[in-house]
Amino acid sequence: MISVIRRICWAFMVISLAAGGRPAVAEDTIKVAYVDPFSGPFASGGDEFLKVFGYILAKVNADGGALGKKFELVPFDDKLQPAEALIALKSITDQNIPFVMQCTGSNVGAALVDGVSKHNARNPDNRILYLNCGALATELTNEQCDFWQFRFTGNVEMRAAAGIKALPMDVKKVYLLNQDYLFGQSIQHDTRKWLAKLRPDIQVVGDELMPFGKVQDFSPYIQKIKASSAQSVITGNYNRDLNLLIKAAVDDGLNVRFDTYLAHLIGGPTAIGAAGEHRLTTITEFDPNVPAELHKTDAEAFSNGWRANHETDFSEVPFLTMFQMLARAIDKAGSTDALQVALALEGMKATDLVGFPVEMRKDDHQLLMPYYAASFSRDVKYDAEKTGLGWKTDFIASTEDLTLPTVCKMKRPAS
Amino acid sequence: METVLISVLNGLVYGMLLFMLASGLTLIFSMMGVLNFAHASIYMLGAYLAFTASQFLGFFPALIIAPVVCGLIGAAIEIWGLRRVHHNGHIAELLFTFGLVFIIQRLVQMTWGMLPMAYRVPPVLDFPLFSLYGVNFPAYRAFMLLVSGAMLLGTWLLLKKTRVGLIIQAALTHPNMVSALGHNVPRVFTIVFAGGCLLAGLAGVIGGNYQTTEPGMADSMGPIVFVVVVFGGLGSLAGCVVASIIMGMIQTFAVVIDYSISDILRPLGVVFTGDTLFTEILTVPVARIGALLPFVMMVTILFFRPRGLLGTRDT
Amino acid sequence: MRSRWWLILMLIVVAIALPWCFYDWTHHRHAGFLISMLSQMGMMVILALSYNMLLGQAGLFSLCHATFFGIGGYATVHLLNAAGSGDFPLPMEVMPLFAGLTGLALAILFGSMATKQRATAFAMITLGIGELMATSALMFHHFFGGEGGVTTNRMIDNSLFGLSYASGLQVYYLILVWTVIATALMYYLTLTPLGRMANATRDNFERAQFIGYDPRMVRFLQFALSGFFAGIGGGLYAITYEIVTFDALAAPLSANALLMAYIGGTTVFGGPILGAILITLLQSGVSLLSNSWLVYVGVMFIAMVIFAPTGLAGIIKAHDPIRQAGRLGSLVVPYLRLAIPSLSLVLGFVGVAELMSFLTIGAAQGRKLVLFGGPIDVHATLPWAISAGALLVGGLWLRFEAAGFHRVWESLTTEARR
Amino acid sequence: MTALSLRDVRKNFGATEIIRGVTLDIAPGERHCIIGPNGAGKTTCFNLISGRFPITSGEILLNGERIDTLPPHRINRMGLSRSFQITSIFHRLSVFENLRCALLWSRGYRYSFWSPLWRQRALNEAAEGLLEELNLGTRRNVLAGLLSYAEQRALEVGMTIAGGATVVLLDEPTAGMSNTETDYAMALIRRVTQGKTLLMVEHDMKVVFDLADTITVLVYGQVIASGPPAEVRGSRAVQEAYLGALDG
Repeated sequence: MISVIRRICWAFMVISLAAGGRPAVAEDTIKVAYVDPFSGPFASGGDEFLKVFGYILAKVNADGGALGKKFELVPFDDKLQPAEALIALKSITDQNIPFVMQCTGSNVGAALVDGVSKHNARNPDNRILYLNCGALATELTNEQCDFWQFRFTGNVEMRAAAGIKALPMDVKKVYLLNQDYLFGQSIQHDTRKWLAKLRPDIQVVGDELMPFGKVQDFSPYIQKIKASSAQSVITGNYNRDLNLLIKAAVDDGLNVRFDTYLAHLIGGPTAIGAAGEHRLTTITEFDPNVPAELHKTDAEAFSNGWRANHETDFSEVPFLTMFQMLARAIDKAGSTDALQVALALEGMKATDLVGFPVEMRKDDHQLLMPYYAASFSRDVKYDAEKTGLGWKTDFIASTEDLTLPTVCKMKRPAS
Repeated sequence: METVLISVLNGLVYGMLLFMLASGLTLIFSMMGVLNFAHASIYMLGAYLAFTASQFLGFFPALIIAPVVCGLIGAAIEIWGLRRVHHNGHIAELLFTFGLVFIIQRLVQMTWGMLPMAYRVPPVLDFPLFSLYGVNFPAYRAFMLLVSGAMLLGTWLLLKKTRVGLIIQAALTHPNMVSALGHNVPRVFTIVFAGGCLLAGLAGVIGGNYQTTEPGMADSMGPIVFVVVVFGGLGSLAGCVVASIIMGMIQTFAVVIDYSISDILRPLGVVFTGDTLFTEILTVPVARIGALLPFVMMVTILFFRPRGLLGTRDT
Repeated sequence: MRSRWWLILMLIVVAIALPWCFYDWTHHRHAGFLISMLSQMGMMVILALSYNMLLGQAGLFSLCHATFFGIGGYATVHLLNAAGSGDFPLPMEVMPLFAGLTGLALAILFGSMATKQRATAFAMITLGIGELMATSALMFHHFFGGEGGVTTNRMIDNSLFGLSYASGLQVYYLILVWTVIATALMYYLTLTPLGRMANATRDNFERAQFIGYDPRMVRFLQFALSGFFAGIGGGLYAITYEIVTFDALAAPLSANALLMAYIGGTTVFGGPILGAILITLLQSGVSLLSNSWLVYVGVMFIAMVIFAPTGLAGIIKAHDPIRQAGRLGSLVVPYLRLAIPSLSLVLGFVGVAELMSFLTIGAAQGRKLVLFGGPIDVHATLPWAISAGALLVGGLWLRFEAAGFHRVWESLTTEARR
Repeated sequence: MTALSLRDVRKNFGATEIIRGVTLDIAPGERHCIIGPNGAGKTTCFNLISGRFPITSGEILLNGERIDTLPPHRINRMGLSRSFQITSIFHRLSVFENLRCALLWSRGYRYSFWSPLWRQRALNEAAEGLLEELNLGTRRNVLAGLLSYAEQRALEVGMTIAGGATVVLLDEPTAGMSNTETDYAMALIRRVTQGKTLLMVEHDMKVVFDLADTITVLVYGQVIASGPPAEVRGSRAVQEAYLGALDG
């Protein structure tokens, strides 16, 4: 009887070890787990970022990595499902990987913040840090903030503030259109808040939520925007929901500005194409034209290194800043213990690729960083995704502009 | 006033796009009883094939090639796959199409990559045909109406007026008798399935550049197509047309209606306060739930009339 | 009959002992991944069995089964928060029961609408219900928490046995207990008048009418009870992950329930248990190994649907007459002869699929294909030749062996029937 | 008071009239046979009586109560049960299960999902008794779908009378049977419908005249003759309907 159970155990052992993805005997590296969707309809998110991280790690490791060791990425597929991400988290902590990184989906982000803090509270000897590089919901570093989460991307409120600051003075009527889920609703809320604070002269003539990913034909929305005689549409839509909106606007001959937050996301320029000229703006963390306009030769070289063999553009400067700051924190802490690295990381000041000062604020673990408001136009040095049009920087919201108050009351671990 | 007229026109265009997709499924679903979940995937294939073909040969040759290729793919699926599964029952057929969805999606991701394709409306059709009260009506939408109208007429003529059509109609309800009369019913099934996929491919060619061509487009069109087919009624082409146009109109006009149930009740002195789930449901404007209305309508009609609007036999 | 009780007992013992087999002696802790996978299996067993109460027992093809699973989860999250803040003290062990009651309530509401019809009309109504619930869960914040979902903390230190439920192991054993209870209850249901009449209405609802039963009432009660058990599964989901988002009641989970029940085998009560274990392994285990796991899942369904429509349990059950005739031994050699070509077929297919996926997508991701030990150069012709060869040879050889196996099988079954 | 009576019952599908005003009265305990050429509307009559189809006009009374608006399961509970022309049984349940299901409602189990069937001794014994009576004891655990044609017909008759119905409708119980099987089936029917009202549709004239107390002849949806066998055998109208007009 025992032999039967023994054999079954061996079978499970093989599966769970293999499930770990990497044989345990790999050379001595600092492993960073990367949880994102790699299969199913949302696979394009994880797939694209994996290439970007490959390129970034090549530079960071070339600059000496941390503690003399190289960084190694261990991908886990969460299929954009919170439950799958938490199962992957268990596999990560089993292999004693000290860092977990996630860049797509606020629903998965919220699950990981909660999962990591509970895991650390219950397993003080095997703690892990959550590096949030893409879940943008403002709550994650406010009401739901946590000591073990470091967010290396601007939250929705920072982007809204940057967007409103970049609005030209002649815009007096705006129409808000967002997706009907957490991200879209927080953009709606923060955009109104900062419009009232910075631009009381602007009148919000329309405020609309549309079902996420379900609208096939946007012409009805275009009619409403036309009827409201708005000059600009402010929207947090991305991918399909943005491309169809702009296509419908062009088809119906509606010339109005589209001030968006995520039009620069991978695939956006290709899908919108010439339709976006003179009417589309976005809030991006970086763009190949930025170093060219600011004459930063090394940043331009780094960005061109990417463009040489990809049709997409490099715009993930915060990812590079994240690894650079992480490496410095590990060196300062002298180990990869989550608590030591966290203490070293919070409050750290650094300069990003372009040379602007950035800071990992101590009281909410939110990276304070600059944002660029850019418009889609022809007279740029580098076009986006070979569409002939690129992002021309109109306004730079500096780190000081975007240092916004936070309501985070973080529970700090005792030991 | 003008917004109503334009909305009607847009509703019609969107409705006819839904019809193009649903007509193929009506044939397959009612004829072979196959709940073909892979129908939207064939629609995606049609869009991708049209994109590739139009790069080398231009849009109009692609308009012919892509649907034909989809039809051949459909025939292959039926002969090597569905035919062997037919005797295991409808659920087995449905699971077969489930498996297909996963495979087609991965194949598309492998061959064309993950990013949206730059499949655009051909320049020759990319101009405003006319403008009504300052709102342009693009020529491409008129072209869509033309193609879907031709498709409706063609399918109707094929079914009602030709010999093959009569055999298909007969085999719809009495396959055994039709085979007793010497017709090769399995081949009829293949023709019908291939025809359904051809229609889906054609809808893909037209819909692909009207919307965006990306790996996720199959999932977004999947459920709404079933609603149209079932709401219109099984086995009835007329029902399918009427249902598509109704759904198109609903989606278009729901967005215009901005008030919610509580706004309607307010004049009657009923005001909702408090922060509960029910107040949230009652205060949600119709515009936000526009995409849900088709499902609400499907559930209600099936509850009272399982045959659907103009269905010929019980589902 | 006796052998069946032994099998069940052995299964429970294995389920209890399994976490300890993988105890990580160096770090003195359990393999977290294995425990969460086993917990997921427990929940999926309850979901699949409760789904089979509809599909297998009553012939009802539902497309919204995840709705009751999800609502059970949401109810439990809110109950845990209430219990945590003290204004509704409820011991942890009882939570799944309340989740079940919530599932029951919603199943009564939707059941009264859906079970008025049968067959395809019923399926389409449930498709509509499923889409409505999933989208409203995304939209309405109050109960569903929108896209971020609702989080909670299971350590409410209110337990009948003084457990803190901090460690995953305690949660796993809670799930195991509830899975055994739910499975036993569902099995018991099949031996009650309602259970028998559900089978009767599945086979022939008109004859059921002429022995005094209203088929609609039978369908409705069976639908409501299956909602109760799905709710229990949802409660366990909330306790395990401490967060419930709209994904817990969306269409992919309903599709999962269907696949687990069908692959496992709907004609045998225990079939869905097998299906749940296999699919969870595939989803949580294999998906970490390869990005094209969805292709393997898709191909497996197509193979099962064509060659084994009765599912895994159906195949096992087909062996009963031979086992009773004591001739099972003579099947071992034919199975071995089948195993080799099918193994080569599977490995060949995996090789081709991985090579193709790395040639097109993987290469761009800068990841190397690690297969059977060593890294493989995707552009070299050798790996392609080996994989394609294994696929072709395996396929032809299997076809040849299958014919031989079929002959042996026929002779054995006819002999057993005499 | 009649066990079952039809008063001017009419039924048309769309424009075509199938049943053109049938009036029939069946006394309690009477063995009544309906005969008539194919397409005369015999099975449609059965479907109307048993509530499978709604009637267009007229009345149907069971023990004096109107049943023409009730669904089949309510009619069955009032004591009327029927068999089908095409055998209608639960093919994926065992023979024993089929019979036990037929007994459930009359034994008051209704929709209970708590009472364990294996412990209901009285119910199981009743089912075993029925098995013996139908002489299907040897086929107890065989799936009903795997029985021979005659065995399936016998099982269906057993299920029809299992619920203790006072009025039993049998739709061509001996159709497609050999002589020996027919004799055996008729003996079974005679035995199990002792003291019950029997309404039967049958083509085999030997069976009809051997069993029936009264015979009704239905042609094109109308009753052309009804009475004891001898009277009906001699009636010219019946001969004309069956053999066609003899003399021009």
